[in-house]
Amino acid sequence: MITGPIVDAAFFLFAAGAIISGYRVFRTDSMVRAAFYLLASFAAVGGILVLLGSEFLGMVLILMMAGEMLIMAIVMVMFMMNPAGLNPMVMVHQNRVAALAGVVAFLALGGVALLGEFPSRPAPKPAAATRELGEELLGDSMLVFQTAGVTLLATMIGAIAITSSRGRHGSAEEGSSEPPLQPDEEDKA
Amino acid sequence: MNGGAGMVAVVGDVLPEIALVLGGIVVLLYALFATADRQVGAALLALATVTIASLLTLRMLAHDQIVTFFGTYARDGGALWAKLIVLAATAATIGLSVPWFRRDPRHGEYYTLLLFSALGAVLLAGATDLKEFIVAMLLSSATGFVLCAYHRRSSPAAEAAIKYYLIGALANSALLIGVAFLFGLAGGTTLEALATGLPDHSLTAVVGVGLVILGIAFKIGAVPAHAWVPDVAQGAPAPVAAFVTAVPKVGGFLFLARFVLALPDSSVGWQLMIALLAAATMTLGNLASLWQDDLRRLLGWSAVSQTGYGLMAIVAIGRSDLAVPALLFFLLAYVPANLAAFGVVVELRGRTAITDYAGLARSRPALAGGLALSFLSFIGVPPLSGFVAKLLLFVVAMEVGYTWLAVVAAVNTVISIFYYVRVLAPAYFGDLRAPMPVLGRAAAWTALASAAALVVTGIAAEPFMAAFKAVGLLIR
Amino acid sequence: MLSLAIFVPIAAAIAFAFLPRTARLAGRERWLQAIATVIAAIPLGLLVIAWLRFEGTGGFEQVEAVEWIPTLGVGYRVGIDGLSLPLAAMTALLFVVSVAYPVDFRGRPVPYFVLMLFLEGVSIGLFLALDLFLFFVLWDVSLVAMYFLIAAWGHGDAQRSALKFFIYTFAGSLPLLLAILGLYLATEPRTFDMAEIIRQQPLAGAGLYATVVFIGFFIGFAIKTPLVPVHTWLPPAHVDAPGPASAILAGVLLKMGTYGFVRILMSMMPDTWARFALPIAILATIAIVYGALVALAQTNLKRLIAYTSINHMGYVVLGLAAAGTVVTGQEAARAIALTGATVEMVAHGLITGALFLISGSILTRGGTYEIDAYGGLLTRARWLTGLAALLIFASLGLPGLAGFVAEVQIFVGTLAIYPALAAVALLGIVITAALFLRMLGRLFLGTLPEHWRGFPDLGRAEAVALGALAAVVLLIGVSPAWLLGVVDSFAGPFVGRP
Amino acid sequence: MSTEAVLIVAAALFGIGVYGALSQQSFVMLMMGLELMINAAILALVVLWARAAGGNPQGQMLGVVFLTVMAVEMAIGFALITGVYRVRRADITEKLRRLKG
Amino acid sequence: MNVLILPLLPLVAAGVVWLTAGRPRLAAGVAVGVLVATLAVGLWAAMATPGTTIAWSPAIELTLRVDGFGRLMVVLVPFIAAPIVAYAAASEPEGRTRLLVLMLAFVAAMLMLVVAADFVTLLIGWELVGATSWALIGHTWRDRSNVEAGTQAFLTTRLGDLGLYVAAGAAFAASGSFAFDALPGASSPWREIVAGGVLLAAAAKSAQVPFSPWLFAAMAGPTPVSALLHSATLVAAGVYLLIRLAPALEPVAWFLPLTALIGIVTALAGGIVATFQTHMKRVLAASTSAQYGLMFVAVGAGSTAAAGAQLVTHAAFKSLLFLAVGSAIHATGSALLGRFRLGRVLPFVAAAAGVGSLALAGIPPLGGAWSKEAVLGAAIETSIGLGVATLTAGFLSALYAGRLQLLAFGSGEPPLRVRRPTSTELVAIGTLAAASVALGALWIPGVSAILQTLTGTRLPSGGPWEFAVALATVAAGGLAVLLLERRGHLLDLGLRPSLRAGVEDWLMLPRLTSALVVAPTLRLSLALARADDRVIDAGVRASARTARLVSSLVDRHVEFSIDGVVQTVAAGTLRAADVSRVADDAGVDRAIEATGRGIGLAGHQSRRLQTGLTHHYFVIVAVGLALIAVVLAAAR
Repeated sequence: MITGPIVDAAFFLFAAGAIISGYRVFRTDSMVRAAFYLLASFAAVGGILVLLGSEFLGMVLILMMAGEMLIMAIVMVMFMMNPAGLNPMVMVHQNRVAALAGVVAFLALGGVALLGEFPSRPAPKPAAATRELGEELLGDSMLVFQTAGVTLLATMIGAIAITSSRGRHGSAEEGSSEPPLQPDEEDKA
Repeated sequence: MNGGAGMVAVVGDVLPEIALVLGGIVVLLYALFATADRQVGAALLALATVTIASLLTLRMLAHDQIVTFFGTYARDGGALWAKLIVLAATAATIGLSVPWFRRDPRHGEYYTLLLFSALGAVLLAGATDLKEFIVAMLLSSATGFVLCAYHRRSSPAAEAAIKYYLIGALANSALLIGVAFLFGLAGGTTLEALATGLPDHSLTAVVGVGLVILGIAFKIGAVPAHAWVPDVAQGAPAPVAAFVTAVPKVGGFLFLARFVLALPDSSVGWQLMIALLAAATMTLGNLASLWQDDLRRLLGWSAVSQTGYGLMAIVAIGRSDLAVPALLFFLLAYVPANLAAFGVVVELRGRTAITDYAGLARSRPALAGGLALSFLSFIGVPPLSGFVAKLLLFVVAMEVGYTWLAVVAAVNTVISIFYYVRVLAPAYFGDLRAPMPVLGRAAAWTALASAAALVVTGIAAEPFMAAFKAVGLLIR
Repeated sequence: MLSLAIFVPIAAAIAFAFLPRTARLAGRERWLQAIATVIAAIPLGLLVIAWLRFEGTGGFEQVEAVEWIPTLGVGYRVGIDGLSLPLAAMTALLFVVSVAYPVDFRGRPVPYFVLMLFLEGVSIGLFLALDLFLFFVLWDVSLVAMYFLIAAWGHGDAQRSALKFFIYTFAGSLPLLLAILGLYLATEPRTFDMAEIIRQQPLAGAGLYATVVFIGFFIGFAIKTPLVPVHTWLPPAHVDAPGPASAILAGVLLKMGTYGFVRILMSMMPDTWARFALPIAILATIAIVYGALVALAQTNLKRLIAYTSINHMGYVVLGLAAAGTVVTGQEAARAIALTGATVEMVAHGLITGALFLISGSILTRGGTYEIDAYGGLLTRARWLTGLAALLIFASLGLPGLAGFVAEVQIFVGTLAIYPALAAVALLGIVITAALFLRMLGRLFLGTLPEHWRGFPDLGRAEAVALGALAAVVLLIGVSPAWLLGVVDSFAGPFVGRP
Repeated sequence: MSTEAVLIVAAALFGIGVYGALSQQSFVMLMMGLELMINAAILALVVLWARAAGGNPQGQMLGVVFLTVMAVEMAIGFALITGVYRVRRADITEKLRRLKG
Repeated sequence: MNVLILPLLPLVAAGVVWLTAGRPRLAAGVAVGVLVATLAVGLWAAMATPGTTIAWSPAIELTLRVDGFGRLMVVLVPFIAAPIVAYAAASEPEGRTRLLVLMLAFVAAMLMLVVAADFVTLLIGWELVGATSWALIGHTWRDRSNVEAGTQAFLTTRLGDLGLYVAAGAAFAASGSFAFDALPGASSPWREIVAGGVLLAAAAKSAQVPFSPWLFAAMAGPTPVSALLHSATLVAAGVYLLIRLAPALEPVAWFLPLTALIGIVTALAGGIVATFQTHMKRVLAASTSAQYGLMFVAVGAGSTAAAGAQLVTHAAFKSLLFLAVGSAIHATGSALLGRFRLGRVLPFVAAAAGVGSLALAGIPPLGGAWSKEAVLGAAIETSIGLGVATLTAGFLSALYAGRLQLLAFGSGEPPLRVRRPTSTELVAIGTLAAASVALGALWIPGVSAILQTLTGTRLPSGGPWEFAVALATVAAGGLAVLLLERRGHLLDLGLRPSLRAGVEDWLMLPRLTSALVVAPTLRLSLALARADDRVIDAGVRASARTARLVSSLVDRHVEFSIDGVVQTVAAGTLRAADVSRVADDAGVDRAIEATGRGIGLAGHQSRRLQTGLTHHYFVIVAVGLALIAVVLAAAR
């Protein structure tokens, strides 16, 4: 972990960036723009992670989000109401309650931060983080790693099962509904 | 990092899980290559997988109870029994699914997802580490969302799935920061680390624990993250509804038990909190069930209330010898009852309006009997297993001084009679209006077998009780 | 032996359930009924044999025990003593009669007999059970069976009444369950074995804890008994139930409450019972007078009898309250009160059971329970009138019939303990006499209305069934030594009579 | 760059995420709120890993798990959103209120 | 021979007679024959004083024994019953078999009562006597008023029976035994309770004030039934009980004075009621109360022997008078005095009635005069006031006896058509008349000594002046009758009809009872029944309503966070309307359980939480999470 005023300055820059762009996500007229604000916020957090000595996580976060935002933009363009999802719009409900909840959440978690109950156990050799992670992945946390693998596999199968419009045997839609209450309706369905 | 030999030995501890993974892949491959009319074979393969996994699990019952995989996974009696319950329920779900999905061309992948979902519940039941917990939750949830949305042309299914998903995503996202805090406090992610590392009277721990409990509350359908249950029960494909309202609960409850076991007594007031959640959950579930005209939705709400009863066992965890047996017996009673009730619905082609059940006893006496047994077990009428379960729950609640909770549960039980009878009375005393076509043998037998299990485990409770008494719930 | 008395009817019920569907049985209901009656009579025979082998040692006899859930201290344990034997025998007799009694099957004779036989086994089992767990299991199961009997073969607003009955009594059973568990948790080692709990007296001197447990039990049993003010489920349930089900409900199910008072509360927590004896006695006295007065105003035959049940069960509880006190020097009076209360349970079961059967017969013939719709039935129905009159006199406590033997002992025993309450309770027998004689006069005497010219007398089956009950009522009334001796073998040691 | 400061940033991000999750009608926007919450969780995790947990590699692993959660949630989420849009033409929560009560 | 044979003989005979239904002569033969046989057994029993016990349980031992005054009663009861039953068999056509069966059963019960030597046995006989009398009074059941009269009689006496239950209980509490023999050892306060109970039971059974009116109701039965009930049996049971138990209860200070007080009040009141009566049977009924009142006086004065003497003589002449009056009623079809005088058409009956009337009036040398003399003597020995009152009662009995005899059987205008009594009836009447005459033997000193031995008390030795005063009083009574007859006021006695009606109706006592006891009871019962249907169930409902209120409050607060204050107010108003409508509909909607209604509404409310809108669920999750944290923190 690096320390010093430059780091602090960088942190404040990233922190401000993360919060402001995070806030802008919900204060913008266009979904696509919101997506890019979100990406910016993630990127800023990724930067902080790097500052904290977790390069691997930071970089993965940024890369993953970039890819994801791309998908998100496509989804919006493909499916959402406003063609291209670029037009100005405000789609908010229960604004005050939501704001209240957000503020309460912030205060609670911020309070936790200020209580200072966390023990002080600085990481001894930050440079080794990525290597240690590798060992962890294939050693102590192997089961977790394998489970995550299965989860990703299941996610892929599931996502395809839901989205792909073409089944192996004709349309995926065909027959994918509840059985009718009367058997004779089966043929029509 | 340990040596390769150690790794091999450790792999031996998760043979059933590996069987499920491999079985899932085999099923997927089979489904990819089999012709449309052979897709049913996937169900048989899945059934075979479940059988193999069950046999492997049974073999392990005799082994020592240990925590393996470097503190991340328990191979103890609790996990094994939970595994058996999950696997049996999965087998039953397969039985229900075959006729239900007969016309669906993407039949095959369904079983892969089902097996993976069961795997998620199994892993959840054994997890002794927050990482493993999160991933297992994720596996169980992600597959659950997809299964729920499996009917592509069903609008209620889509709606139920997205609500299920949104609530789950919120709970999961919130859970993560809680886990981060606990990690920061304890310095590690295993439950053992929590047990030793959590400071006393820490507000930070309160936030962390609260968030984790919220995450589990979503999994088991407890207040305040319960809202998905009735929607899924009503909208999802009926076999999936049977599965999703029961199986993940097994894992969720087991992990919750382990989690509270890891909490130092003085760090957070979890007993009272769980007790209040239990009371709120059972009361809300029962009240909301009262006037349901849709049987599947009613079953969903009653599943919520049942979760509330089950939470009574959690309150006593660590302080009563009977708490773990009570929890396991509750699951042993609840899961088949749920499967039996939904099984009847499946067999009746998803018929769900309560008025449509009028005259069921005259038209289909066996199904009516199955439904009645299931409901009576839900109420807790002896000698069905639901009674033994409720009795044990009352015992443990009273034993640890939560008599008021037992009283609340008793009052709720009385309330619940009303809506169960609201279904049963027309089924038994009403006049048949129209013929009641059924779906097929497999679903009927599955439903009736589940109902029979209620009678058998209720009367022959001793073998299970003796086994459960010996069960440990390890966190280190 | 005893287990056979429980399981033969249950097994027969299960076998009946697999009989072919109703359509093929058309016209063969009578055969079915005959077979069911024979099966129902088996437990009676077995219990008579048990009675003959009964020694009256004061403890539980002919015990049959099998471990059930030893992990929890649950066992299947049955046995008899001077308290349970008469009640079980009465139950068996009443079931034989009720099963044999003609009733409108509504086209579903098979399920009817399934439920009746099942309920018989369950009810007998409840009285024989020597394990709290078994006791509660049977307790709850009896509710379910009775619910279906009322809902499916009742009339009027049967389903609603049945539901009210079910919810109300189930609501009563849950405090009972909690109390059982409270008692169970106090045992060491943990057990549900009644004999063992009686030996341990786990809650002796347990103060508040014992009080809470006591209240739980009391609520549960009071609802079932029923005591005022938790009696409101009873009248509608009776009115809408078919005759034999009413007979069972009044004759057998109500006894479960008072039996529980003795078997559990008084035996397992005697000091707490003694502490609360006075309030219980007051409650019972209220039930006696209240039940009698409300019955007096009824115009509906079955409601009237239902309310007199409240009155009679009040006598039982009054006797029990007196028997459970610790007044030194009055052991004889306490014993006689306990004996009287027990005999009253038997007597009320037989008498009121028979009266409900009779009202069922009247309904079948006249289509209504309204007393004022009838009159002068003696003109046409001599057997009906004769048997009804006999049973009515038995119910109002006429000597020579069973009710007197019970009531005189209750009054005598109570008077020694609570003279004032006994005096008030005595008013009950005048009021019941008034209402029963009024009913008798308005139903059977006077002039016969023109449209009842064709009112048929009792059929042979009805007459034999009622005659059997009446004969036992008479036998107990004239020569009760055989019964009192058995009951006293329980009551004497219970009060520690020298 | 004190631990507290980083945690407060995380808290702020979490709060914004909560606000977004509760206030947005559109499923996609709502999910952005959820992602911000996970974002905050990762930030908090890493700072605690570095400062409070002594660099325990389990923390890094937990971070990977968090990322997995994010990826899986988003993937399934998009799949479901397309699914529900296909059958219901619904893209905001208000359009889905058939299942209720 | 066992003492049990005494009650069993008539009981078995009742069964036999029941089986002979349809053969009236055989039935009558069996009935009378068995009663004669019972009389023989009674005579044997009076000599042999047999006894037996039947053990019911360790606590209850039925003791049957013929001893004391019971030795006389076992003879008296069948002796009086036999002619009456014979008369009934001859005169009552309707339901003859049933009547005979019931009468025999009644006699059996009475004998059971007589031989009882403990309280339980006594209660058995006592209650059975009451129940059979109910059936006898309501014998002509097609007229429901007869049945109701029987019910009234039964209920009144049963009210008194409560005293016997109490006495039995107190005796047992005191000694652990029901036997009469154990009574003297009873401690206070149990002995006082026994005394009170016994007195209550005896007063009710013997138709003393305030229970007297039931005897009027009992007139609804056929005349032979009245004759049986009023003479040696039902009504006699009360005094019989007192005769048996008074010696044991004497130590209770208030027992004897209270007995005497009840007796004298009844004797006077009954005398007045009888005097003003215009219904023949009611004259006799009221006189029964009055005469038994005199027996109470005797017991109260400490001379159970005098009471016993009065009991015996009264049994004879009262049964005679009832049968004679019954013949008169049969002859004319009317029971009202003053319409016909039958002296000329029914000379034998009139003469026999004359014997009865003289005995009732207390004219020597009839036995009735002797016993009344004994009572008077005992009364005077106790106190002069009681003596004077007893004299007054004697005067009244002479007055109404003379009035009845003159108005009913005097010589005067006969009716056009008369049903003449059958020979059986005449034999029965003759037998009883002979008995009344024969009881004149009491004047022979040795005979009366028997009574002293039997009852264990002394007969008063009245001086000559007492005798003279008594005779003068009776003569005054006779004179008054003649005087009134001369003036033509014998029937109405110169009293305003409205006033007389009141006196006739037992001095308004029945109306008083009705207003003070019966009507309030019925009103209370109706009110309670109504309350039972509404209020108590409503208690359950109210608790449900509370649940509903709570739930709606909760609901409102949840909505507060969701929809804001304004909407809540509006929704609240609407819901209030909704709630009341639902509550109204509830009565209609049969599916809704009364108990569940409130909870049911709570159910409706809780479903409103599930709005179907995901963002609402999110709020619930958020709020729930906050609460979880608060509880966790608070309960640390």
